[in-house]
Amino acid sequence: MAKFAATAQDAVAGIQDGATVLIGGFGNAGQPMELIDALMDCGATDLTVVNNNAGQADAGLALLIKERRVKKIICSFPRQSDSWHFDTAYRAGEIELELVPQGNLAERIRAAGAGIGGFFTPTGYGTMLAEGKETRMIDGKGYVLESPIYGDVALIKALTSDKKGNLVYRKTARNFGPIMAAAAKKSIVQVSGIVETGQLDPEVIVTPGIYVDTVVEIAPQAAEGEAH
Amino acid sequence: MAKFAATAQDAVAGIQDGATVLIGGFGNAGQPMELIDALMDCGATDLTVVNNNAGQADAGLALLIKERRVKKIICSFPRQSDSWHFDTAYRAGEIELELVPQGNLAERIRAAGAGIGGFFTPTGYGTMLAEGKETRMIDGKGYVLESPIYGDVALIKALTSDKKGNLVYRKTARNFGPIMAAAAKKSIVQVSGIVETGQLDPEVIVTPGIYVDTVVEIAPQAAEGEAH
Amino acid sequence: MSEKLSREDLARLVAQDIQPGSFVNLGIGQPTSVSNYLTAEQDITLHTENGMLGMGPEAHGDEIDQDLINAGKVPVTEVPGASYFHHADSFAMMRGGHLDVCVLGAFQVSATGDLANWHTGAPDAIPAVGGAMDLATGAKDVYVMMSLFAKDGTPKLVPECSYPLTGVGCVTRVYTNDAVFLLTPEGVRVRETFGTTLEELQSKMDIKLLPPTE
Amino acid sequence: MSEKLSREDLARLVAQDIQPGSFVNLGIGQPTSVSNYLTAEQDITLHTENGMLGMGPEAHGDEIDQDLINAGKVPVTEVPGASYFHHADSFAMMRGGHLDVCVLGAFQVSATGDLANWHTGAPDAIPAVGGAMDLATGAKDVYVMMSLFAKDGTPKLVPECSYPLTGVGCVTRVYTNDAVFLLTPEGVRVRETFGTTLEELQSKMDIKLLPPTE
Repeated sequence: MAKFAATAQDAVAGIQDGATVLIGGFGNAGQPMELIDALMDCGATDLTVVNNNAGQADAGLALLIKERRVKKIICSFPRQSDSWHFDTAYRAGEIELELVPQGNLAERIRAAGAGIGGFFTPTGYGTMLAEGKETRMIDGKGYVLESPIYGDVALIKALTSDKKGNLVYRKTARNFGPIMAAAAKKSIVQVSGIVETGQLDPEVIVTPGIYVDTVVEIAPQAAEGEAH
Repeated sequence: MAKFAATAQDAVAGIQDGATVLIGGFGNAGQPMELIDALMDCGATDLTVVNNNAGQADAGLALLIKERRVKKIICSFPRQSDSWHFDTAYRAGEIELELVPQGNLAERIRAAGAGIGGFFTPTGYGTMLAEGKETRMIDGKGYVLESPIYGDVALIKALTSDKKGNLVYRKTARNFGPIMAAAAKKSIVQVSGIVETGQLDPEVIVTPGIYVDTVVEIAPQAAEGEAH
Repeated sequence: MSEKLSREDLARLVAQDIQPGSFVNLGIGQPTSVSNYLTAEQDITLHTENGMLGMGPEAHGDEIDQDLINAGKVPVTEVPGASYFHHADSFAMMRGGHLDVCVLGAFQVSATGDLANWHTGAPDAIPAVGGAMDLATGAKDVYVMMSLFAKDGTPKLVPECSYPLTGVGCVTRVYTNDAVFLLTPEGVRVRETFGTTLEELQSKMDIKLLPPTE
Repeated sequence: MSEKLSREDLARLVAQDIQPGSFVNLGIGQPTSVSNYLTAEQDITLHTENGMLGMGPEAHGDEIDQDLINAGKVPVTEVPGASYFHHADSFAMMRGGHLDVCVLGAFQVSATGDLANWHTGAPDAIPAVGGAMDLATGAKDVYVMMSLFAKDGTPKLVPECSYPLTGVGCVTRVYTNDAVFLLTPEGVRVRETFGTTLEELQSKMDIKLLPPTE
C-alpha cells in the first residue's frame, strides 16, 4: 500500500547501510535526482548501487561515489566522458564494479521482480563477461545462465501517481522504472504530480501500485537545470 | 511490417499443416473466434495448439479438436464442464496433452518472444508436473527449468490497431495477446477497429507493431452471441 | 466459541484476518466468498490472475462485460484504481511474491504446509491445473479454507499428502469450520477452535497439535 | 566504382540496402549517420534500446525534451506510430530477434562473423559494454560499418579477433569504404569493391576472399 512522503528526505529515511539500491534512469531521463540527493544527505553508506551508469559529472550518483558511499556498482556503462568520480574510485580500487550487458541487466532486474531464479540468455555468450558463468547450448545456440538482481530499495522517477501508487511514466524516462519497482523490497518513487485514484485510465497504468511503497511529489525543475 | 487482410480467411491463409498455433484468450475474453473459425475452414491439420484451455462447447477450438485437426495441445486447464470434444479425443488417445501451470505457460511464451533459452521457476517444483525436468535449489528454494514455447503462428484479438499494427487491448481481454504476438513467427490479429497511424498515444500502446504481421478488422458481434 | 463455524462465518473470519491495505488473490470456489466480508475500511485490492488488480464484485445485468472476467470466467467489475496487464506480467506479480495473501481451497494440507488441491490422482481423471500451482507458490501468505474432515471422516490436515501436490511447504494457515491452524516452523499450532477442543481434535488427527500461544 | 566511398556514401549505401518496412537499430557513432539517408518511401522504423520504437531525427531548439533521448543520450524526436516500453521489454525485443537489422561499428570482425567492438582489452582501460552485446546478439542481420584497415594498415576483417569479443558469429555483412563483404556459410564473399579490386584487397588481408556471385 503506497504511502506518501512530504519530502525526498522523508521518503528515503530508513535506507540502511549496506543496502542494495536500484536507481532508475538512463541519462537524465527518469533519473530520480532529488531522491539520490536525499540518499546522499541521509548518510547511508556501504551501498551496492544498480544503475545503467556510474554517475556523471558532479551530481547525484557521482557524488555518492565521490564520497565513497558506494562499495559496489552493478551497471552496463560506467565509463563516460564525465564519469571522473567513478574513474578515480575505480582506479584506486575503492569501488567494486560488476559489469553487465544492458539487456542482461534489465532482464536480471525483471527476473527478481518476477520470481525467476535464473535464466539462460544468449547475450554475452563467448565473451569475457561470461567467464566463470555456467553456459549451455540450447538448440545449437550458446546461452549464459544469469541470476536475478534483487534490491532492498528502488529509487525511481515517474510522471504521475494516483493515491494508490499506480504510476505512469513519460517517453523514454520509463526505462528501468517499472522493473526496478518490482525488484525491490521497498520502492520509493518521485513523481511530478499526484492525482486522485480513478483519474488514471486502468488500461494505461504501467506500474500498478502493488509495486510502490513510498511516493513523493517533486515539482519539475525549470528547464535551466536541464541544459547540461 | 503489418499487412491488412480483408477477411479472416485471407488472414489465416498460409497456415501450414503441422504448425504450432498460439491462440489467445481466456474464456471468451480476447478469444479470436473468427480467426479460429477461419483456421477451421482453411483445412490445416496436425496442429499443435497453445491455449489456456482445450476448447469449450461446440465452437472454435473445440471444433478443431472434434475434427481431429489438433495433434497436441499445450494448456493449463483442459477439463471444463463443456470440454467434451477434448475429453473424448483425449480418452480415445487421439490428442496429446502437455499440461503446464498457467504462470509457467505465460512465462514460457514470454521467454520465446524475449529470446530467453530457459528459466528457473518455483512453480511446480516438487509436483508431478516437474517430473523428468531439471530442478535446482537456488538460495534454499526449489526451482524447475522450463523452456520457451515458440509459435509458428499466433492468433490473437485486440481492440484497436493503427496502420502500423500497434495494438491496444480492452480490460481482461489483454491476457495472452501481447506475449503470444511476440512469441510467434507470424502474428495474426483480429481487431474491432483500425485507426490512422498517430491516433494511438505512444504511451499506451501495449503491443508495438513490430510484433504484428497481419491485421483483420472484425466488427464486434451484437451481444446475443455473448450470452453463453 | 460453542459451535462449528458456518461457511459464512468462516469466510467472515478469513476476511477479518486480512491486514488493511493488503493485495489479495481469492481462489475459485469457497475462497471467493471471502470478498463478501471485506470492508471498505480494509481497503483490500483484489488480484485476478487473468490480468487485473482492483477487481470489484461480480457483475450483474447491464454491468456484464465479456471483456471483464475473473479467473473463474465470471463477469466482474472494476474499482477505482484498477489496472490491467498481460498474463506474463500478472503471473510475475504472483510468482515474485508481491501479493500479501492468497486464499485457496484444498483436498489436503500437510503439517509442513504442502498443498494438494488440483488433482485427485484418480487414474482416469483428465488433469487440469490452471493457476493453482502459481497461486500456491507466490503469495507471502497462503491461507487454505477447507473442511477439516472429508466425508468419510478422515482428516484433511495430514502428516503427508496422499494426493498429488500443488506446492511444497507453501501454506501458512488453515481455516476450517472446526479450528484455525497456524503452520509454523515449530509445528501445527491451533489458534482457536469452534465447538470443539484441542483434545478432541487431537484424538481425530494424525499430527501433533500445538496449543494456542498466549 | 572508381574511388573509395566517402563516409557519407557508405552511410547512403547501407541505407539503400535496408529493406522497406524494416525495424532497425542504428548503433552509436558512424551507424547513426545511416538515418540521414533513409527515405520516407522505405518506411523504416527506428528502435532505440532505451525504450522506444518510431524514433525520429535528432531534436533541435524547442523540440528538445530531456525525457526523449536515444541510446547515445542525445535528444531525439518521435514519429507518428511511435511507442514506448520499459528496458526489459526493449531488450526482449532485441534479444528475441524481432529487429530486422542492427548497424554497428567495430574494432574487428572475424571471417566467421565474430564481433569485437566494446573493449580494446588494454589492461588499464575501464570496461563499459552498454547494449553492445545485446545489439550484436539479437537482430536478424547485423551489419558492421567500419574502415577496412586500422591506422597502422592492418586489416580489421580478420581470421580471428584479437580484441575481446562482443558476440560470436553474429555479423552478416561488413560495409567499408573499400568494399562490402558478405559473411556467408561458404566464407567471406566480396559483394562489391570501391576504388580497388578483389585481388588488391586479397593481397592486404589474411582471410580468403570469395568473388561476387553473378
